[in-house]
Amino acid sequence: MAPATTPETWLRIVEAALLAAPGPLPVSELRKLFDEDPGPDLVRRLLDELRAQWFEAGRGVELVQLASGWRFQTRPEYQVYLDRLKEEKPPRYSRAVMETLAIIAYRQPVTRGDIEDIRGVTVSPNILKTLESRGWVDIVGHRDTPGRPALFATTRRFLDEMGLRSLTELPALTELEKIMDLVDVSQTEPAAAPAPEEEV
Amino acid sequence: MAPATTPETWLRIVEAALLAAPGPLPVSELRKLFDEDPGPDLVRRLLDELRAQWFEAGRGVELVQLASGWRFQTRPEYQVYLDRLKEEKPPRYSRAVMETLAIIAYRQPVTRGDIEDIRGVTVSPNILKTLESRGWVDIVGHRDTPGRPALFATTRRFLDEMGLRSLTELPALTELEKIMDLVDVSQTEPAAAPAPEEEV
Amino acid sequence: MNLPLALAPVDAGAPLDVLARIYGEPLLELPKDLYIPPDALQVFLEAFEGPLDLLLYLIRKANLDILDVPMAPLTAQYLEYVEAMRATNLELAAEYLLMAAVLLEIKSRMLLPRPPRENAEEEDPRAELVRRLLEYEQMKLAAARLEALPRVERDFEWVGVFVAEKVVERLPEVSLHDLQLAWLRIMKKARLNQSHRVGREQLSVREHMTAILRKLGDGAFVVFDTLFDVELGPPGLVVSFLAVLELVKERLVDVTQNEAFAPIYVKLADGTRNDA
Repeated sequence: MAPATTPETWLRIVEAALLAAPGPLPVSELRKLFDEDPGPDLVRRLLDELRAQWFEAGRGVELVQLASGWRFQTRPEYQVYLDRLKEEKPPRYSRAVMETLAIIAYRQPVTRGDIEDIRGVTVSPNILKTLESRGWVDIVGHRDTPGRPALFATTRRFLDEMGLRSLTELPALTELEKIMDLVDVSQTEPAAAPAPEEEV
Repeated sequence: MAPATTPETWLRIVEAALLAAPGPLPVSELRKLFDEDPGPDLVRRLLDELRAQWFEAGRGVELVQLASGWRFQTRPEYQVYLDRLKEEKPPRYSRAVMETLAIIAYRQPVTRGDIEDIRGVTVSPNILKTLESRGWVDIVGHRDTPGRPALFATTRRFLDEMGLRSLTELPALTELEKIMDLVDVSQTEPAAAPAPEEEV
Repeated sequence: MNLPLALAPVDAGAPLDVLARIYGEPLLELPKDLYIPPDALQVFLEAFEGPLDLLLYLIRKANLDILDVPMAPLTAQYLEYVEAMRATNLELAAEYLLMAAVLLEIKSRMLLPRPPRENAEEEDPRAELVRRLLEYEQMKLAAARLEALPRVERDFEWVGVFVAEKVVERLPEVSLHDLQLAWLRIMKKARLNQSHRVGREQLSVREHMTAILRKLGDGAFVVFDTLFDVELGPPGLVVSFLAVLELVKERLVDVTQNEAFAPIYVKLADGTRNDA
């Protein structure tokens, strides 16, 4: 028999669903848990309450909001212990890979040529393959120029795996020297602020 | 910075490891979590304590011991909620089962012969078995006619699961019956392909 | 793409203080005389992501103003590094040579007397290079910050507890509406057939018939009065009574009374018993 539905039970239902979910759960999904749709606001209040409960208990696991929904994850301070159970270390990425990722993240959508212009070196196809197979970037279209080069952008999974809710939460770019006097403004314009991610 | 290692922290480390583990963790694995091997007995005491904590909190997830180790898993009572997040549609009873149920509900107590008279087709024993094993109908007696056919009626459980206090709360049909004279029923119901008689 | 040596973390505030580690020893700065041991030269080359990276290093190292870079010393220094690398037959990416050409071209343009022109917005020959250096540096720092972001599997793990599924069987869901539709369908069919008269009877009577049959389930005689629950009130009692009459009519129960005013007993009709 299903547990009676009191607010405390609702919390436990949402908690169980989030603990067992194979991926982040958006509010729209969590609303389906209940006999009657409680609406988005009540679910958000439950999530806030749940996050507070876990935080106050000082657990090694926390409830976080990511780009594609809510998820429980272990706190970084505990990784030193959890690493001891691991067979293999997670991959480390070279500076070339990380610089390419940064350019795609901050300047998206970009072509391979754009990336090469910024880095000043050719970009090996392996670098893009590494990022694509990790599921962090994908091709979102083609630029309408000769050769129709592929346009790369970061994925929702990239945000999820970096613990971010949207591109606006990327670390701020460093304010470098004002170069407006020297060069044409249009060339130095930072990439347009990413559109706000649809709320989850 | 790693959390200081107090007994409370040990609990939290074991908890985080178990929550994040892809499968059951044996005690021998859990011992690896610590700077110094605490030995199997201490780890078992931590596991017992952790299980008790989760049990007392009345969560939808419990710590269980299996042959291959310890793991957190959802409690069976929560399955009904978690199922709602699944993509697949819940199974449905065939038209034959639904009509049989309706006849038993509205005309009880009835024999299989009564049901066949009303539906105009033979009623497979599987259909009645389906409803009996669901606990929605049972045999309340036998009619004193040749062959002593069983009399079927709906159960209290049927009322409970349909959210009714008594049969009188079944949807009244008089108004609808009037409308039915004007409108063809087959147009007002979702176009369900006629199910084969035996399907349940 | 992995470097054979661990590079020092690239930090926004301290660009490349430690260039590389050679046999565990940090290479903090390049030898002033530009003599670089062959091993270190390879490391030196791999420490940089390209000519822009090397140029940035030279500028930041010498604490030069990037917006007003003295092209002559910068170009000279850059060429010396490139030559040193070429001298040891290291495979040098073409971009390094291309950059050398760009630097020389800018330097020569800087030396030319500027033609007096009314257009005050004459572009500085260094502008494009400076723009590229600044943009690259910004992305290089952004990459370091991305690298520092907590990342799943490296800095934290996602929780996913086992779903205990096997216990619960998924049963079809039935709503009252489904039931109503099924009944309407039957009625419709019955009317079309015209061979059956399926009317609606008082459900409460039918409900009480079922209830009474359940009470008589074991086949024993039951005192008539006990079939009635006074708490139902007059309408309920009437319905219960109608239910008994209906059961008698359908010969589902037997009602007996030995003599007038004696207790009335009810029991299932002989053929009615469940266990018969």
